[in-house]
Amino acid sequence: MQGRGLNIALTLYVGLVFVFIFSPIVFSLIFSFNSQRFPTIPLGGFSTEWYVKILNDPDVWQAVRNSVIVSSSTAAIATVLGFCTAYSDFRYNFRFKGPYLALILLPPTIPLIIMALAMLAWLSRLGLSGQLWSIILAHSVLTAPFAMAIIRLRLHQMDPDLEAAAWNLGGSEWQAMRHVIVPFCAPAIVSSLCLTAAVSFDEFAVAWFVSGLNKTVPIVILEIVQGNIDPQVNAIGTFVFLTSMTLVILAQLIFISRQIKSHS
Amino acid sequence: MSARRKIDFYALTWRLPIIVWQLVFFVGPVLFMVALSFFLVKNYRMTEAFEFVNWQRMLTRGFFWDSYWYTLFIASLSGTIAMSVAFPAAWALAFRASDTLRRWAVFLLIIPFFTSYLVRTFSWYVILAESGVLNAMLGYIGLGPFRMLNSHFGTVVGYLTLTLPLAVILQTVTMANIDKTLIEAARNLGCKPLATIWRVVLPLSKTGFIVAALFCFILAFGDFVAPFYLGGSQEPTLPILILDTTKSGQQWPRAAVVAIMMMLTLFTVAFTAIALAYRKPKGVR
Amino acid sequence: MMKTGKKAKNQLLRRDVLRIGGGVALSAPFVGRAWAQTTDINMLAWYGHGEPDMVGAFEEANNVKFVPKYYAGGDNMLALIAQSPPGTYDIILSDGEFVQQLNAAGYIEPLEASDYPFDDMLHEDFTKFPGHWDGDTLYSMILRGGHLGVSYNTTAMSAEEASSYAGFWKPELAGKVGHFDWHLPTLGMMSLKNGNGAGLWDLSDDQWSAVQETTMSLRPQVGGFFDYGGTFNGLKNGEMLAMCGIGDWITGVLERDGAPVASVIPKEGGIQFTESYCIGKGSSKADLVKSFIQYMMSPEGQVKSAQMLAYPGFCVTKAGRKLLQEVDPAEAKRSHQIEGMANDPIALINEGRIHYRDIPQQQSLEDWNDFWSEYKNA
Amino acid sequence: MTEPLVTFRNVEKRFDDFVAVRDMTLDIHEGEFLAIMGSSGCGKTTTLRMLAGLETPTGGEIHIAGRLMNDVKPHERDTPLVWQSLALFPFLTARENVEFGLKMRGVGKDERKRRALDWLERMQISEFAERNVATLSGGQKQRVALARSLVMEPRMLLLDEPLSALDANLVIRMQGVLTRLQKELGITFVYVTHSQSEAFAMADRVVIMSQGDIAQIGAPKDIYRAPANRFVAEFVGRNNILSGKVQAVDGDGTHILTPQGAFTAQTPQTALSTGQSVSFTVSADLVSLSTTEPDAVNKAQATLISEEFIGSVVTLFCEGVDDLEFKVQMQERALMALDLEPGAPLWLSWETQNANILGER
Repeated sequence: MQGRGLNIALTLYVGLVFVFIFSPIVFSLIFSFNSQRFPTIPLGGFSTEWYVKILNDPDVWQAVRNSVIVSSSTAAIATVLGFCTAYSDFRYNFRFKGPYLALILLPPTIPLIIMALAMLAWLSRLGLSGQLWSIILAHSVLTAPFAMAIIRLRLHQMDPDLEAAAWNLGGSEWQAMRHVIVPFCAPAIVSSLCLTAAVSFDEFAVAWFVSGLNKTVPIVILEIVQGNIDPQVNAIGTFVFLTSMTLVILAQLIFISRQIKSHS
Repeated sequence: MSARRKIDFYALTWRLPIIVWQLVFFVGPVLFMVALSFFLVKNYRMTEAFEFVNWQRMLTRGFFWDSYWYTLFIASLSGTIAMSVAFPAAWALAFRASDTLRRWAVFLLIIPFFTSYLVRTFSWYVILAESGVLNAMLGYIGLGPFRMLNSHFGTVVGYLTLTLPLAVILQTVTMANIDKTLIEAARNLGCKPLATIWRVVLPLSKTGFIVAALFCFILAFGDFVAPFYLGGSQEPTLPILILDTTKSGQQWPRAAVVAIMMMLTLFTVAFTAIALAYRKPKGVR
Repeated sequence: MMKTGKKAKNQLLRRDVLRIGGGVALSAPFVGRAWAQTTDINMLAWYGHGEPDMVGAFEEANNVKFVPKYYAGGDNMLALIAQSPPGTYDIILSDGEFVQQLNAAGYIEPLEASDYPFDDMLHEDFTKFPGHWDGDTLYSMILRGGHLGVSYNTTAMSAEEASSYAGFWKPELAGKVGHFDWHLPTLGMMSLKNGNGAGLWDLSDDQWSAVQETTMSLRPQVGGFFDYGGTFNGLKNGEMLAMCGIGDWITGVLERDGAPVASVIPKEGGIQFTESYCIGKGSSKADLVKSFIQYMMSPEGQVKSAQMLAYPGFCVTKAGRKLLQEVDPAEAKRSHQIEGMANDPIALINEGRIHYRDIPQQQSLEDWNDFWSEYKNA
Repeated sequence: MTEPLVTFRNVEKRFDDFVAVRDMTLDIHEGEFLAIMGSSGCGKTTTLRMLAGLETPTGGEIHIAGRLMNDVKPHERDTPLVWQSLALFPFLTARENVEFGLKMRGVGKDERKRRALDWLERMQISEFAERNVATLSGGQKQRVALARSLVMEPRMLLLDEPLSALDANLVIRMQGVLTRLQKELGITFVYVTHSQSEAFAMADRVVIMSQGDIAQIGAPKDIYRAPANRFVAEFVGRNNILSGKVQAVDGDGTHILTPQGAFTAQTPQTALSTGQSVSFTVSADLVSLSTTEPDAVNKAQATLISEEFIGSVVTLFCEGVDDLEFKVQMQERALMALDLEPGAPLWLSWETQNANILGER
């Protein structure tokens, strides 16, 4: 049979797809240690110049601080909003449930550039633009659907009797929420916090429009790309990538260790 | 009974906040943008008005429609490419790979979402440049240099950076969830491998595939980074037109016109796609 | 406003960074940029003007911090001001031709002429620059200028070919001509190519149609439309072999980096961009901004401006030019800021080969902009 | 007699235009083991959920211990339920699961732990107390679920098909555990099931429901021997049902002419008139079988179709006149003695006292 040949071909093909997906990430890492200001082939010497440069730039630090504030606040708000909607959808049937769900699920289908335009116009009309929390407001709208999806999936895995069982054992609705629904959704809540934080951390279009003079990390990247292009972009990119991957892996590890503990 | 009429505060607690939040920060901005499209700009200042002049001006311009059709074309093209390129890989991961391998592959494919899209785009810029990495490599085997930046090719590569991982993930997950016995049954009934894909795998994964294609289209349709930095704004797409319009002299109302046209298009595409995705096969009531 | 807790943290971070970076960090150019400032000065400017090489020393000396917002293009600048509450920007770096509009819209404060070295200008035009004065009231202080012409890769074009805008149409450059993505400089150049000379901005409808036609005929040559960074990279990596709408302000930086690029003022004439400082209306830090402008107009400031990392511009004061020749003769030579040297920018102005950039006189800026969109789509 | 613990008075539950429970009137007594039985969708689970307060009746009244319960919230009741899915909290250990109800009721930490461990001990699973419930076997989970409900020391325990997920062996074991517990604790069990064997094996009284109505209430033996109507007769199974017209009623019983022959059945309490259509049942284990024509009042001819063995008991499926199916249950030993071949002609017979006329429905 041609099975073996097919397998080799498929393996190669999958490899190529992964090469395409990962080459920009890998090259960014390489360029970040390359001494040339405009990276070309052959590569220049090894250099940590760009890292030194960003680590010594107070604007970058300020941007990191802003980004951390924005993404953690966004994650918190979006996860709360997503949780509320996911729970309402799980628990209740009510009139206008369709529009209700559309209200939270639609934002990702609207291009960021349009959201950016609309947000800035609207927020500046309300006098809410140009602040750090303008970004937080906008990002929470954009990321809440992701939180909703993750938590809804988790609730879908839940035995629907579980909540009723808590009432049946004398827990009020609030107690059931606190002692059953929330603990059950805990993994999804943490995933949602991580994912929404990551999305917010990388979002630049809306942030750039509504932020006024406050810069987040992607805005700094955008400004370097638009302006004095140099491999600081790669250095920041690598830095951000390592940070967010560490967070994700850490979250995973916490879960695995908890799981092991509860199984022992 | 009166008990049914009582307000359920518990239920409202979970329902109301999001309604209020999304009305104020999502529906508000979108509706305001619609209103904005009727405003006027005088001396770089917006004034409230209800005039159709922005609509008239944009919709009668050749450059708007050029951009419109180009954006529609290039986004559909890149969506088609992403879906086609992803398919063999997703098929291999879904049917040939072990569960562990598949899980790892999906995990790896999620990684790009945690890297900055701008940084990846910039990286492509360096890779694809005439004196860049790829052309240098091709040079060693006596090919090139090829012109890859500032072209449709560059734009599509940028779009794929955004959409390909998503397409592979969604396709893999969709196909991995197909009941394997159905495929074995088809093979058992004498269906050839390729015919099995066409007659069994694709129909069974229709919904997942349409959703994946829709996402690829939406992402490409609304992205301004790839066509700007990798496509050199050659034939500016609608997002670039929006940026250009806002940049030049506070012409927000006209940018709003472009944005609304984009949204209408997206809604049309999305509703059609979803209707297709969830359309029941013939013979099922 | 920063609180003390934040400040302490900053210092802690800095210590850590220094320890991590070690000796390399100490020698890095940006060390010493103030970490814990108390006063923010919001600046609206073209890219680079709020960077440490320009404002770092002033920040340190005056315990302030510049918070820059960068724009590209005068209409973009006006839009940004219009959508921000009054008093948002303390200092605005404007293109010369847009000062009038800033003033008309009431976005800027008047200046006191005696605060600035008007008796030391290299050219009399700079003392009474168009639009900078309203009657006897000064509204904007000219900082620097630069000339736009044909920018090209010296391996792909000879100086001869570059001496006319017609060089852009060279067949070998097909797909290799880039545009700086702003309509004003490019359309001005096309107007010059059409022989409109000093009347380049004052076009009758026929002349305007002719300019559009000329521009459109360049379209097949065009390989892309770029912002600052894209223009930069395009020329550097050979993606673009000639660039329309720019000048030494881009090629100068690349030249310093050793790239084979140059800019010349072609025989049809060149365009001058002029950058001037204004104080934002309602700024609460007008005094600080005034001393910053004074600092930038001092010889030291003028030298900093000429050496600006992002893009160079020539000095407008005699003392500035003199100091530049003393402290950085190489840059003075590279940018021809030496009396008697060929292409001395001041000499070029005197020869009448330079036209100050302006906005269209008979058409609206919108018309030009719409044509630009059309052109990009063609 | 003492006041019933639970009374349903004309209770109705509708979901939009679907009536799940219709005009139900039922008493449940203190200390009894009541099984509610029926096929899926008959309203048995809805009845149980109304008892637990998880559904609100749309009509009628439910009283528990004399108190009107219609609008009392689930958590304000003392009606712990053992769920079909068990509904154990997967993120808690066995002990924490058992403690849950006590915690909700504000019982102190030490007290909670002591009582939980007590019950785990009693259910013989104390060794798994600190294990996550997800790692326990089906039977162990079952015991945790029981302990979780019983630790509340309720007057009444509700059980919703608790054994449906267990394999046959375990079901028999757990049946023993449940009946013993109920006797020991002396509390009321309300047990919902679709399984006749579970209901009949454990319950003091059985309620059979069909399409929202109660079809019959009675002790298992009464229901088995004297199904009140055709539905119950069919549902209980292993009943032969014959239909015909009343010819006469006299001291011997009611004489009925069917296509399979003329038979005599016990005269019911309700009056029957001549010519009326009726059906009667004969339980399969009360039918005798012979190869020659027996000397009996009620006899019918049939052919053997197939045999089904369950342990030492055999069910024979036979076909009578008009394709009527007869079921005959007998000891395997007795069957061996007859030495039958499929297709063999047979005679079936039964006593008049074992033929019960069915009520209408």
